[in-house]
Amino acid sequence: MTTQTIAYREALRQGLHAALSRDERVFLMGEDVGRYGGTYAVSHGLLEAFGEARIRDTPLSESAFTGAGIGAALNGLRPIVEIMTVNFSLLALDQIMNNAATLRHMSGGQLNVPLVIRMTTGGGRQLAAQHSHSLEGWYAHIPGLRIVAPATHEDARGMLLAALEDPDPVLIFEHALLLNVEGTVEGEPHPMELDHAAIRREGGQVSLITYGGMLHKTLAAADRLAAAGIEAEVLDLRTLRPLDDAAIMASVAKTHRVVVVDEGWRSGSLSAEIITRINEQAFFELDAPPARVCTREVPIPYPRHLEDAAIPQVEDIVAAVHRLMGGPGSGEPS
Amino acid sequence: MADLSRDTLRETVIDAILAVAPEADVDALPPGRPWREALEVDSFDFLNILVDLEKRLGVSVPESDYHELVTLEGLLDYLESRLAA
Amino acid sequence: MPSPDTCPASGAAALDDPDRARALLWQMLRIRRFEEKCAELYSAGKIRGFLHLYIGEEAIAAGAMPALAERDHVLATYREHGHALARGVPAGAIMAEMYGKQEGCSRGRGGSMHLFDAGRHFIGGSAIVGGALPLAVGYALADRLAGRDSVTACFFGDGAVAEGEFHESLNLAALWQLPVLFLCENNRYAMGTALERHQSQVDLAAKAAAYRLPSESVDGMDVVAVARATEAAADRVRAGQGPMFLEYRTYRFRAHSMFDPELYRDKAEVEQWKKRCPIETFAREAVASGLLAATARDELEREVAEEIDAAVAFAEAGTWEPVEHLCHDVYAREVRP
Amino acid sequence: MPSLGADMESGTLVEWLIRPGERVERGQVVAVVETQKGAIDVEIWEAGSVERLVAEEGQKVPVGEVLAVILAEGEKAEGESAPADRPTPEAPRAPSPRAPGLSPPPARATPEVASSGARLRISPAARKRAAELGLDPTGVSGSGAGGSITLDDIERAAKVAEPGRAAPSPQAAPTTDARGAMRQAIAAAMARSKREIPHYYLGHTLCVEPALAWLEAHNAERPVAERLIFPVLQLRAVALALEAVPELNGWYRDGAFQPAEGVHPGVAIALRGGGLVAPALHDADRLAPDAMMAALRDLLARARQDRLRSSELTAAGLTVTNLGDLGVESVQGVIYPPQVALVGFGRITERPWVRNGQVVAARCLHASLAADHRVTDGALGARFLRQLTDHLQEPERLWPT
Repeated sequence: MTTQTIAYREALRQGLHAALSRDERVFLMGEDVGRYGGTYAVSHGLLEAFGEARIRDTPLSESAFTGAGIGAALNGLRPIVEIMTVNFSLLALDQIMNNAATLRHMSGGQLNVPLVIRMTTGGGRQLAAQHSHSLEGWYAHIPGLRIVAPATHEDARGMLLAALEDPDPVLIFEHALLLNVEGTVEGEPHPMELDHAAIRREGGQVSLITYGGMLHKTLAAADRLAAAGIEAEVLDLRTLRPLDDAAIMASVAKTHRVVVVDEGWRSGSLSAEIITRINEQAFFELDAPPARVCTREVPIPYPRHLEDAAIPQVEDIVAAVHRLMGGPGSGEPS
Repeated sequence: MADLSRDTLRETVIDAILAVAPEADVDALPPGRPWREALEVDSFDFLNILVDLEKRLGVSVPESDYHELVTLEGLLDYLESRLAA
Repeated sequence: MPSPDTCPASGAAALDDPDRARALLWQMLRIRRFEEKCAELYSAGKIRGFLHLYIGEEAIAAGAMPALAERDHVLATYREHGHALARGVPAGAIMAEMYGKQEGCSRGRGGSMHLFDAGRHFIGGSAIVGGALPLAVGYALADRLAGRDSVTACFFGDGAVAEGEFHESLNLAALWQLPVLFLCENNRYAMGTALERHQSQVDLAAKAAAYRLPSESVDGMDVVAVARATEAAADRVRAGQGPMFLEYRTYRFRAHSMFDPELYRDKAEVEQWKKRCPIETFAREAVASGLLAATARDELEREVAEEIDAAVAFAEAGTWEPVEHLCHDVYAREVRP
Repeated sequence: MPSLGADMESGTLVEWLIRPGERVERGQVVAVVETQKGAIDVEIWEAGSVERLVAEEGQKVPVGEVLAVILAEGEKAEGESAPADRPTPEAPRAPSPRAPGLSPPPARATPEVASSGARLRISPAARKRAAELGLDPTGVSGSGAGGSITLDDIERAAKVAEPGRAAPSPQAAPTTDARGAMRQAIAAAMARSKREIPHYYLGHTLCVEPALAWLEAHNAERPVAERLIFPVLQLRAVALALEAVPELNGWYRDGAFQPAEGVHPGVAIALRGGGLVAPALHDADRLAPDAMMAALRDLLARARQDRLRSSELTAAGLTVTNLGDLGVESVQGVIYPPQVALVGFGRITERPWVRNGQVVAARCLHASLAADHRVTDGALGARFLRQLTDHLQEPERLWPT
């Protein structure tokens, strides 16, 4: 097996290339995916390799081309619709919710929508409020959709392949800050299952539960905590719907303390759902109130210092854990 | 049990005490001192020790004779006299 | 808007095939009686929720549907009982669906606005105005990429032309020259708003032509005119000459839905259009031209009445889906993490 | 009145368009009804003739109520026929909204948190572990967030023979850190007791010659194993005195005194090698002498083997300590929270005692009471102590013969 060190964007591209070459039914559709090679250069070279029929640049009509993706999936193909960023997916939310997520159940099981929608997500690049959203939690609320967040390079390549084999609509969220990050992958792209979380770092004193773009910050926080003598376990959710309850509860039962790191806004966020499930299923394992580190509830501001203050940072994660570990002074809610 | 030498009698008594109060340091007991307080043997333990001695030596000590058992030597003398009888 | 009486006269006289005439009349009649029975059952509380009836527009479904092959795809709106019947979905399965019974064509889960029959490529109801238009583009795109010569027909109302998805879908289909038949049933009112009060350009055919889409306007009250225009359009599209747009000008004789006091139009206008009822005009002309025997109408009425009664009995005898199945088929691949 | 819309419950009849005796055709509009959305035409679905109009114009009529009686062809008007023969719809009605009347407000949950006393801040895991170990967490000091009690705090306390808590089994000689942990747990309980409980102390010396005479006579013809020991009499006396002064038997929690239901005095048992535990002797007031002796023997054995039941650790309403055994003349004890009293018996010693004006040598002992002034006052405490000493001085009346 050859080991490569590549950028996250390259891993995404390898996944796309493998998908297109292995299954005739697969085609890619989205704004600037063809001639321009993708706004983030992810689909660079695919037009030359697979031609205009299967690498289709679309007009800026998110509702129409997402709906068309659903229609083509209903009619036997395996489309990959790229919505440039989660921010523009709001224009296609009606198609995603009222058609993609609903048609199977509402048609009494006659139809299924084997569609993959990819979109970048998250802030941290000073693109201001309209281009910095983290809405995975919204989509993870909708029955009928599968939501995944590849945080590692192997997942970036492999989740797409598994998603294309899935008979249901799968939304893949790729965090914008990861695109340039280097990482290692083994051998040829191979499907990475979509159903389970993964422990990225073993630890016995506190569970740090996170996903997507927040994984590398959480791992950095875990290293700092180790230096302070606190062994943190880092759980990468990988799937946001359905949540891997078993993995979450197993970790909480081991460490009895939990901090959820979620780039969504606190109120009604994915972290709120995860902590509620922990209270429901692992209440008697809790040795301290579950905590979370979320984005401040504000439209993401443009200036760097304000954006950094809004979005969870490594220091915030470390501080939350210290508050949790005890000492009389640590009573105030984090 | 008649010709039990004093030493074996002492060992038997100490065993009986240790059975109830395993960490009691009988050797460090200054002679002539009331052994029950020194070894923190309360009335319960004392009763259990007497039960044990009755099993080992066949001697049943009436309550009226308790006052003779205050020191270890006193206890041994008493037992010797009972055994000799 | 051209008033009803200036539409080109074709009608039954243009036909020469008695069997075809009988089939068209039968189809319109069964839709009309089915919808009347639905109104009755709604008043009796058997059908609940929303109910949008097709009475007055029967000529479109009855005339257009025969132009589509089995392998073609049909998408429609929430006013889709007539399309479902014309496409061949059994009346019993539709009525059971209206009752919410699991013998319904969507297992009772969709109701009046969401009739589905995958076997007959009938992706019936969409309650979001314009919601099905992008799906139709997708169906056609898939057929094109897979090399199949199917046509995708998408019925929608004049209200949909105000939605972004109308413009995005027509442009995309024209841009990629996809095999889509955009079939607009212009009944002059989008719910309670007359066309001229919500569109700057009220000539819908002209609106579609802006996307370099061949488009045509048809008298929706004349079943033969509808049949002819739709056949020609379907053949063009199937021949790969790209998508096409048809505007059927029609009129609904009853309220938008069951709870609509119709304050937005006056009774005189309704009576005026009723004079051009697609069933009465066609029947009269067919008998006058000798295509149909005088007795044909009564025979068809009896035949239709039996079918409708059987459908109601089927629905009455239907069963409720067990509540344990509530979450069945949310996903095709159930995941129990 | 037909259902004309998803959320329509009733309509007002605006105008009849038919007269009794008229013929009506299927689909004919027969009336106009006003709904919250406007006036709507009402159609008839069967042909027939109007027998009579039931609803009047202007009348508000709920959906499903009869508006008029129509006779089908050939049907004669019998007497007051059943209302219109329209089959009542069996389709399940949407669940009727609950009766609009307000359901009684949920009974106000008695507040778990008393107004003044703070609720114990302890983590769920720690609370569960404490229950498993039969440990009363109230005395444990918290090292967790906000001073809350954590798992570690409970585990540490568990290694300690903390009052009301089983000690390590005797075979395992307590290791040094266990002794330290034990010390810390006792310290915590005693500190809390001193901090929260306003103690008052009473003492009394009494002559126990009659009691001892009774005991010697009782034990005279019994083998050693069946003999009674003096604490049996002392506990009996305490039990009887508590019947007279129940205010000393119970707990002070959340700002109020909760009397104990039964008489279960805690018996302070010194454990080998240090440490103390005071499990409750259940129903001491109902035990005959031999039964009490057996119960005491069993309690002592299990205490020393760390096999006490959790109920025994929490049932005691007061504690009796008998340090007299270890040669101390008088005891001024510290109450074990949340109990409200502690009885201490000193050592039996020979002392000058005045009897009938003569000074004689007599075996006596000092009995003391420490009590919680929030619950009782000196007068009540004194009454208890007098009862106690009277009973001890009349041993033959301790148990009904």
